[in-house]
Amino acid sequence: MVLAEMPSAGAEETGPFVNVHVTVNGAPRSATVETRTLLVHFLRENLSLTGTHIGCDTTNCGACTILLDGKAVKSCTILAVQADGRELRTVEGLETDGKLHPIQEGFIEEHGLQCGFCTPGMMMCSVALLQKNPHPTEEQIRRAISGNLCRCTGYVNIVKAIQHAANKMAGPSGGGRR
Amino acid sequence: MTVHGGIGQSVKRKEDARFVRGKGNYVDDVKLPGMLYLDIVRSPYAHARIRYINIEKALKVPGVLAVIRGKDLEAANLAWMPTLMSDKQMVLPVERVMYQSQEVAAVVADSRYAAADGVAAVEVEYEPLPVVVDPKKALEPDAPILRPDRKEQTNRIWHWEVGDRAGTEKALKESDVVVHEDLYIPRIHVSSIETCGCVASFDAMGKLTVWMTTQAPHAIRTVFALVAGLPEQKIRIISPDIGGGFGGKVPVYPGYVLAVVAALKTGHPVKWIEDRSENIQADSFARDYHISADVGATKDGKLTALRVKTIADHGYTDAAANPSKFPAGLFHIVTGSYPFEKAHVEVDGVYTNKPPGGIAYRCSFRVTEAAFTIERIVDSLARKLGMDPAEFRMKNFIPPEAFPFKSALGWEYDSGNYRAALQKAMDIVDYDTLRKEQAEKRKRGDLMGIGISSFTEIVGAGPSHTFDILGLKMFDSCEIRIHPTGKAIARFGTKSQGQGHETTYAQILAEELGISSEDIAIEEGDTDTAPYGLGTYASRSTATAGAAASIAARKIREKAQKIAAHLLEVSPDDLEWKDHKFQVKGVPDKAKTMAEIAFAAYTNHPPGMEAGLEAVDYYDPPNLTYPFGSYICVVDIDKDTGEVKIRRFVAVDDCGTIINPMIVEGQIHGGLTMGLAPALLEEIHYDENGNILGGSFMDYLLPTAVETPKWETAKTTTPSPHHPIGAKGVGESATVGAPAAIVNAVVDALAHLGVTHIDIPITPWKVWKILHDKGAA
Amino acid sequence: MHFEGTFTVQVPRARVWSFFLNPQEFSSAIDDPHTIEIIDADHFRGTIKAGVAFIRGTFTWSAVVKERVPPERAQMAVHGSGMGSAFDIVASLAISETGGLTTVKWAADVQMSGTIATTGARLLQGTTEKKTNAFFENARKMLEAG
Amino acid sequence: MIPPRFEYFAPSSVDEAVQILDRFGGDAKVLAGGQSLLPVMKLRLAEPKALVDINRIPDLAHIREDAKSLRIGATTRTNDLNDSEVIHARYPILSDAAYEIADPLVRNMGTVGGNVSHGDPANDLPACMLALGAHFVVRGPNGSRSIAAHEFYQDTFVTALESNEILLEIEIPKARPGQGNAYVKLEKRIGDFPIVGVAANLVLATKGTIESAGLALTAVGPTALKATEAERHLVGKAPDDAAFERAAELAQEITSPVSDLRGPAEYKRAMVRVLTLRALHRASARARGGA
Repeated sequence: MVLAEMPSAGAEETGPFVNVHVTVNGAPRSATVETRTLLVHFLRENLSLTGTHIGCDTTNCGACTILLDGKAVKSCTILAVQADGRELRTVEGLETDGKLHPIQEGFIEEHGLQCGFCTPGMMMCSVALLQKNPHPTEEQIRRAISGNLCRCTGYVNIVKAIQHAANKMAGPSGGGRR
Repeated sequence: MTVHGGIGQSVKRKEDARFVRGKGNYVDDVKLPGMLYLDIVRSPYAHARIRYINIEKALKVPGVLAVIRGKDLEAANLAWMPTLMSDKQMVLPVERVMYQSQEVAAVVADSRYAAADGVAAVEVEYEPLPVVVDPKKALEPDAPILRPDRKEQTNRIWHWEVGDRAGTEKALKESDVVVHEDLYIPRIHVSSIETCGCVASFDAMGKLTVWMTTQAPHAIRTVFALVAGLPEQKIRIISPDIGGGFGGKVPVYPGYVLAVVAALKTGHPVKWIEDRSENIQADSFARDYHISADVGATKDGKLTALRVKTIADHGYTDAAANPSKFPAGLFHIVTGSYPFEKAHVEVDGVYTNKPPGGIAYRCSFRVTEAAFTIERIVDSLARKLGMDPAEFRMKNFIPPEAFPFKSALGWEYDSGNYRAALQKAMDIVDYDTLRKEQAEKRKRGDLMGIGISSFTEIVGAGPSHTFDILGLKMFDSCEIRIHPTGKAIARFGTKSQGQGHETTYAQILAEELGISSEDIAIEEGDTDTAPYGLGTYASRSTATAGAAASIAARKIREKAQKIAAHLLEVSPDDLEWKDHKFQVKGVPDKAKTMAEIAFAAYTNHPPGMEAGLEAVDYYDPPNLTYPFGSYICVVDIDKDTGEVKIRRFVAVDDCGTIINPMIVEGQIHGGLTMGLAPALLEEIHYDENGNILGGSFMDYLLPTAVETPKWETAKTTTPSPHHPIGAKGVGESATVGAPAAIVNAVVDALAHLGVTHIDIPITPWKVWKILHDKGAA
Repeated sequence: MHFEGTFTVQVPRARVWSFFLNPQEFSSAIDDPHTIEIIDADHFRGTIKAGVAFIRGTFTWSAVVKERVPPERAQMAVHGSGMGSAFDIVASLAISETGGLTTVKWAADVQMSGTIATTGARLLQGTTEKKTNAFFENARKMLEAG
Repeated sequence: MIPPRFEYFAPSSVDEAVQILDRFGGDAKVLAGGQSLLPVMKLRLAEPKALVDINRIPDLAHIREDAKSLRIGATTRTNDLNDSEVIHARYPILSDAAYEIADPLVRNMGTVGGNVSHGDPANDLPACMLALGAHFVVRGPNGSRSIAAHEFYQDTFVTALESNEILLEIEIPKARPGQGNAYVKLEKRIGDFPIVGVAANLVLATKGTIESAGLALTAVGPTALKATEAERHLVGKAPDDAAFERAAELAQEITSPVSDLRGPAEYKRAMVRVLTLRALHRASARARGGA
């Protein structure tokens, strides 16, 4: 192993840097990062919110799904600076006052997760779906999560978990709840 | 009286509480003070001599602290390391790269980003060498020798055979009907959603701790001790939460070793996390089996003999994770669910310019290859005889009364009832109605097919007389401690990657000890605390560690019985274990619960007895277990585009005693999806220059929720006679059984055009080509 | 990837020969920005910023004349690396003359390795073919322009 | 996969953005949704010196129909096409395409402007724009200009957009009575790049014959391809099997598909026919008021 002289002699400048201010799960957070910092790294490394995962590098798997101004997006393909001034929600923000979100309950009740790695992204995608469409059909659910890959569950129980949450969130008038 | 969370209950999973909150602790979540990052320079060539590696520019990149090359490792005798199959593989090459994306150098930096910049700045000059990607060409006499370091100057790694060669030849000759098929099972990749990685850290006392994505932490510790010469007590492997394994997290990858070397040299903790592309392009692969099979039968449809020849493409080194006596794994389960009198199997392992492997893809040591072969070829045979494939199977199955059954290739099947499983699947899918529908559709020119797969699995490796990896016998372990308040902790030598061990092991113990499963903590994966075991793969956890749990619990019960007798002032022989407590025979209200006994074990134990209530068991299974099932798949084909749509898929599984039906169903759903994947979508393809095509999730297509059908599952229950609770294991059955059902369905849809086989993955254009060539498109 | 083509110019054969064997001249037919350094008559090297539109990176390259049979045929091997990738080109020329017209029969075997071949396979063939054709078309025009 | 370093700009006006682009002379790249650009940068296949984020420029995201045209702003998200009543009702070709571009999460970030101006022959919206006869309104240092879609696509990743120009808006001729259109695509798996895609736009005269036709193809050439001969053939014909069959044959003739992981060239060419027929039938049904 060859060690670099420290500090790196004649090293070029680092950066450029930028200040990023966001609201994450209701709380203001900020950090100074390189302009090229990806949002998922900003969340995981600068803000220590490690519930958002990285499963691929080509915008395919959806393990890094979060809500950006309420819309589900893949945080591995967004620069942190693009989120400046905006509202983020991650898996850590689903539980409120010690009470699980219906989607979290749904995933537990219907065995919608196994290794748990895709689960945060899958749940965030589902939350966005149910906000937009509180009574999705099975086909609509399957389409909505088609950008989130799961290798363990075969999706059947994920679909049920989302239906479980939909019924619960719809309340008595929603028709789904007993 | 049932105990809360005992065997057979669909209790919710304990581990979910952290996972749904985003509080899982995966390797990439580990963050240590002063931690550095390692990134890897990889070869663009599949085969080339390295002329030089220029690291000057890389060392000037801001944040870069060090670069490691093969020659740096060579000085410490670490450039090569042994594989689990007693071959050797490079950590970093000194002279030649052997496959595209092979590790060439490693850059250590103070951030992930700086490390990536450093990688981009390393300049390597290569001299391309002739590339061999086709294992058949590798065996030709004029092929370049890929591994001149070996004594044998050939690309054939080994030849292995089993069975009665002459007897099989003769039986085939005497058969009324013989069918031949060439089947290629392509290279595929497990692609767990979490990639591989580690964090390596030395403490002030020189003790190494590695958080690592490994399915077998104890075996890894021993390998590290042997390879690096570190004392084993100074190595701690922690396998934290694992984001899926499926066999891909069994091998030792160069990145792990590089992180340890970097941590040693820099004095800082070092993290290495591979990208998805690196994961697909360089981590061990599965399958790549070129199979040629002949099967014979009498004219009235009775199977006679089976002969299978296979070329196994292992890449540049044999780094499979098979039991050492079986270079082709358990491929000789290939006689499947049928009582062949004669069978012969031979396999040649071959080197090519591809990454190493031959590991599992959610399958026990080449069992999918075997199940696919037999379930494909019996279908062809049934067709040739003009028999319905269901009828043909029913006629030929090993009958239930024949168990334990000794197969022609030497296995002793523990238990089975194949007819019952197939009949159940046929009833659920309404087989006869489907056949009528198909006949009507065919008249109209519409294409629909029905495919059956009645597979037999072989899992739970394995008995110590036959099974070892690098000499380590394939037992597994459980250690239980009951606390004074009647709560417990149990630790295991296995490691869950999503299977739900924290829940199911607690259920076994709940049943055996009469303690609510909620009151039993389960731990795995930390070699400093857990008992030694060989790990979780090949559906072995329930069969080995699950059995160890039962046996260790029963050891505790033995002592508990004495304590209970002491408390109740009776002889131990007067007590019986009933309703999850010890009670005086015939006097149910004179009883002691495990909680009462546990308290006494620390506060009021009998004179002369040691305090405490603990036990450990290293379970050496007397035999393997043989789960089985029958799957029926119904497909519709778009005759204009060749697209195949799975309309229904019914899976009847028999994995013996079920511990948690909810989890078992989940395992089957997942397994079926990983059976669908190679059948219709996944393939790692190489061009003639050894460029990997499909080396990222852009091109290597995992099934999404849209292609995956709504699986229909059902069960039969035939307990294993030799397992303490009759369980067999289920994690992989569906992956093993599903591909043949899907292919059989597509072939069935096209059979009237003379089609007998289509290689997987069955893409729309393969189907279209057939239709086009037959004038049916 | 194998590409080939033929073109005819109203230029003496010797002139065509000298064009293709003179690195300063033939390199001017390369569209992408590049540098060239002549080591000796048969060895050249340099850098090239190659790609399509914004998908572009810098490669270092070296070339060696493998065969030289003036004025009728020549073969050159070029090797380059960059962008986590490498390229290897073997280009051959057959130059013939009839009635004051010189015919150039060219062939190029191009092999891409690494990231570009792996992730860009979808677009590689067409792009490489176009670049190869463009080079010979530029050469033809330059020869004709004198 | 980590992108290389770059300077980042988030101008608040188009003019400012154009100035920055002009200053970098080809070394700067517009960042809209980033769903194509950032993956390429992560692979380090592109290393622009600067990114010009146009998302903070007001009024670049809109879908408006006026007396003459449908106008779609460049930073309109792909999913907004799905959510737009006017698109669903009057330009269903765009919601057909938008429904199957990449996946729903990518569509929440990815922009219509990015999709049409990236120049990837496998993107779906370019064929739709060709079939609809769209114009792209762009602005550079010398002011605005409008480029017809059929003049925009020059080669793979090469468009008529100069490196110092920004696409502002897509202008599509307003839907007329008797107009129907559809986009049909074949994928190996949902979310994958298409094997083949076909965009068809028909206007039927009151007597039922085809008054005008737009037909364009995805992923079977260096750019999205406008099937001009096929379009010409359709005009004046009845929208029937015979006319469509011949149009499909003519469409096949202009393709130059390559064999790759998404199928052999022979298959792709055959699928051009199958999908052209499907797209034309669907467009024609819609023109007659069907779904």
